[in-house]
Amino acid sequence: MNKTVKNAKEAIEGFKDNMTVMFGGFGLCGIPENTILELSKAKVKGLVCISNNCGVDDFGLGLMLNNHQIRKMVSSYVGENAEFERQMLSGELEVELLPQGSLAEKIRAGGAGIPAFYVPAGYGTEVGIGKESREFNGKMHLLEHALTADFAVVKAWKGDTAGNLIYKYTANNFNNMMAMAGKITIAEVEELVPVGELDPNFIHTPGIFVQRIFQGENYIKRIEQLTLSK
Amino acid sequence: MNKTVKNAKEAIEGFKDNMTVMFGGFGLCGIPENTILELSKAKVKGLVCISNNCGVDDFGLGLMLNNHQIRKMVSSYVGENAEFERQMLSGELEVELLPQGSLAEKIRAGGAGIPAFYVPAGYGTEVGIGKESREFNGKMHLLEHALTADFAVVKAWKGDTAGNLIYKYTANNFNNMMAMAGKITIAEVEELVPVGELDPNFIHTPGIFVQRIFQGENYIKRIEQLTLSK
Amino acid sequence: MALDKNQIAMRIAREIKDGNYVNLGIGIPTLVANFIPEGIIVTLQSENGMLGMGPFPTMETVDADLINAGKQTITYLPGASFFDSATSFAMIRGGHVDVTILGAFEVSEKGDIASWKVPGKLIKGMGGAMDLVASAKNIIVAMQHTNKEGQSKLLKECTLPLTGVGCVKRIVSDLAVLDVTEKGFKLLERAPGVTVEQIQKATEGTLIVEGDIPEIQF
Amino acid sequence: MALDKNQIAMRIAREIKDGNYVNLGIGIPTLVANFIPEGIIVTLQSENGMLGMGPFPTMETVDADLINAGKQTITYLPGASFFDSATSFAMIRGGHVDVTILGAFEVSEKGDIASWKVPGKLIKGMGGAMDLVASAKNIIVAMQHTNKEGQSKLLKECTLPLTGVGCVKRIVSDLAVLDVTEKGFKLLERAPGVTVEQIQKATEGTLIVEGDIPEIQF
Repeated sequence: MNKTVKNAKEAIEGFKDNMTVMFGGFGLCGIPENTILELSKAKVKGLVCISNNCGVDDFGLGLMLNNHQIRKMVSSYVGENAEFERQMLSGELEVELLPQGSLAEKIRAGGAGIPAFYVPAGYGTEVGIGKESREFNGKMHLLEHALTADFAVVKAWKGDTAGNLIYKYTANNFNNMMAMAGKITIAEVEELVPVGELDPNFIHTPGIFVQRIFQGENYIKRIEQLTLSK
Repeated sequence: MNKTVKNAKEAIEGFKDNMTVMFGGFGLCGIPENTILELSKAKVKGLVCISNNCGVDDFGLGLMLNNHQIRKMVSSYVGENAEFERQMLSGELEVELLPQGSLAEKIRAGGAGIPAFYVPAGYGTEVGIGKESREFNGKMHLLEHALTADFAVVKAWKGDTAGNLIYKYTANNFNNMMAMAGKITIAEVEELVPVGELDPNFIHTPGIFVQRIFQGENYIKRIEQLTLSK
Repeated sequence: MALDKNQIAMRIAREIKDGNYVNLGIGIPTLVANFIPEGIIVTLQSENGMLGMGPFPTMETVDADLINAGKQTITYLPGASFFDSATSFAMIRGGHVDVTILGAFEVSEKGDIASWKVPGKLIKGMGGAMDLVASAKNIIVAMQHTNKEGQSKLLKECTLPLTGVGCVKRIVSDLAVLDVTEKGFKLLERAPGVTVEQIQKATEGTLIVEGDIPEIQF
Repeated sequence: MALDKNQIAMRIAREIKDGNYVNLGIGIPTLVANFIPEGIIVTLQSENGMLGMGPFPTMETVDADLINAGKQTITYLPGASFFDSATSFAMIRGGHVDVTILGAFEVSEKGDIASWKVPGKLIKGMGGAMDLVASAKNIIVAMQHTNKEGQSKLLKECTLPLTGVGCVKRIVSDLAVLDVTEKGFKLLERAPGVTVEQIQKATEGTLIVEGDIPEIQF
């Protein structure tokens, strides 16, 4: 079955105001550049975005932030951009911070049909406020609920027309779980190949999780912290 | 760091009576043949075995069953062997049956530090007796607890001396999660290679989960249901 | 004339839509793969860890590391993928598998299903059946309408231990196609030559018959 | 003489054993990698999804798809592996990472740690710190003993929002090496030339001093 769409414009068909959307990536590594750029040009607004980070001022989700398209961010680490700080302090932007591992597991749970699970992270901290807690094996845990989204937008290294995806190095990060958790999952890839070209033993994201796929273009892959050996 | 042991005999050092042990494999596909054979010759007994199935009369876990080394089986599907039936009916062997997906997830949870989680499988059936239930999204779920083991024994296609593993086709099955859930995980592989030979993008089980690894020998890979096209 | 196994499978095959991901149970459900209409692309999931299951192998291509959930040797098709059991059931539990087709000993008019255990007989286990029925979006049961003694297997209440509650959506039996509705079994189609009265007689649970009931066309 | 950052890192490096899997936080902890003794093989985990982190790349080998949790470009060593964030935190939460080394604003004598949020200052988030401190078997904190105003950061109770409760096992500060015990901070070693009295004065929480306290040897 062929899930190919022509480009980011075709991929984002059906995005509506106030939807919940997941975006893969860690910092600027492995973010779906093409789809974010296209969404930043679209009229859609009031989005609840689930993403580990929120880009920088002029790249990644920072672009959608600048256009006031994001109503709420669900993340583990934010604020690498001045506009984010301004919108948060002015109350324009709602922010929900979650421990990174709990965030990752909540997304996996959403994709895996597990409505809730217990983790120790955050117990006894602000993160635990309003959450159920319970002792297991002599240690306190919090009940965390699954996260799903109307759309999940992920970026892979290679993909095939059936939606199978593989990631390069640390550009996997949140992409694999988010692909599982979207009602509609859009995958943009650097290289789109026909089915049969990817080794079935080494698929990171099986095609069943992906509804739309396209080959992106002009990847910038901006580096946040270029650090070199002396 | 080199985790290589010489053979199955060295790998099973530390096995004690009444331990809980996980064995990878689905039917006879992807079972750790060498380690099972070695354990069947060892004196260890009273084991609680967590494995999706329990081998056949003269192969796989059936060998340990014949030697009365297994006190309890935790599985989703059993009874492909006459001796299993006999021991179960005579009360020599305790059997706990779990839905296959819940079994898989309980093992992953054990490896991932998640003490408990909710699933819909088994609600309203015998499996739900004595388990907590709770409604999420209008649907009833059961609380399932994590499983861990003193030893996990898994079988992979290739592995390196740091314990990184890759599996072939459907021989992955329970092996990947069980590797995560053993206090000590023994991996036997068809081909053991030096570190650096496996592509780091395509490791199924990262070495952190494996404590001992060796190259197995004389793999029989018995087929339970040879079914051919006409 | 009651349908034979192949005809049941043939009728079920029509329920599958282009692009569906489908899990086929052991027995009649496995036969469904042989009757997928031309032009319809279906991806078969096997819960032991694969998507894109192909036909049985030849003696030359058989591989002990490549089996289905019934432990039969099989092959894979282009676009296939392999994964561990946790990921496989994440697909099932997460609602990513569109259609699950399985057999049953009994189905109740509320959609309960009993398919894994007969008290007094050897218990083998539920395998993945409880996970499948608890989560699949569309569950179709392939079954005989009555047992060998002629007693109905479509009941008000199941008598055998349950596999899942309120989950069956549609039944294709040797006598009829029925939907499980809030009011009971709604008769949709009759096997060729089988009368509504015969179906009524073979159905212990509430049978809803509205208007003309067409024959299944082959 | 109080230890400088490199000396703190050097002292912490001795806590790492051959074969350990280690997660290093941002700041001083990152420096620990430079002081792993010869003959000790350590595998560095980065919570954004890798095991086997190597040194920073050269301009020729830099790859935007290969970064650490501090978003710095890095390299990988033979035997490395890459995986998604859920698997990465499965390693951390499941207790597979042997040692976690991180910085802190404050630590209490009960082992509580505050390291992510200062009210009134911009909140960036906890990243993976809460997961790490809630689960690692051995948590070592690298920190300054006092703040710029000379006030103790080793307290009876943390004043800042917590990252985790009762989790810190050992502290290496610029002044001392201390264990968190049931009775309070147990002084193990002094920075060269720093007296027990100076450490006592810089420690608001309960300080346990038993017998002679040796100087850290470099």
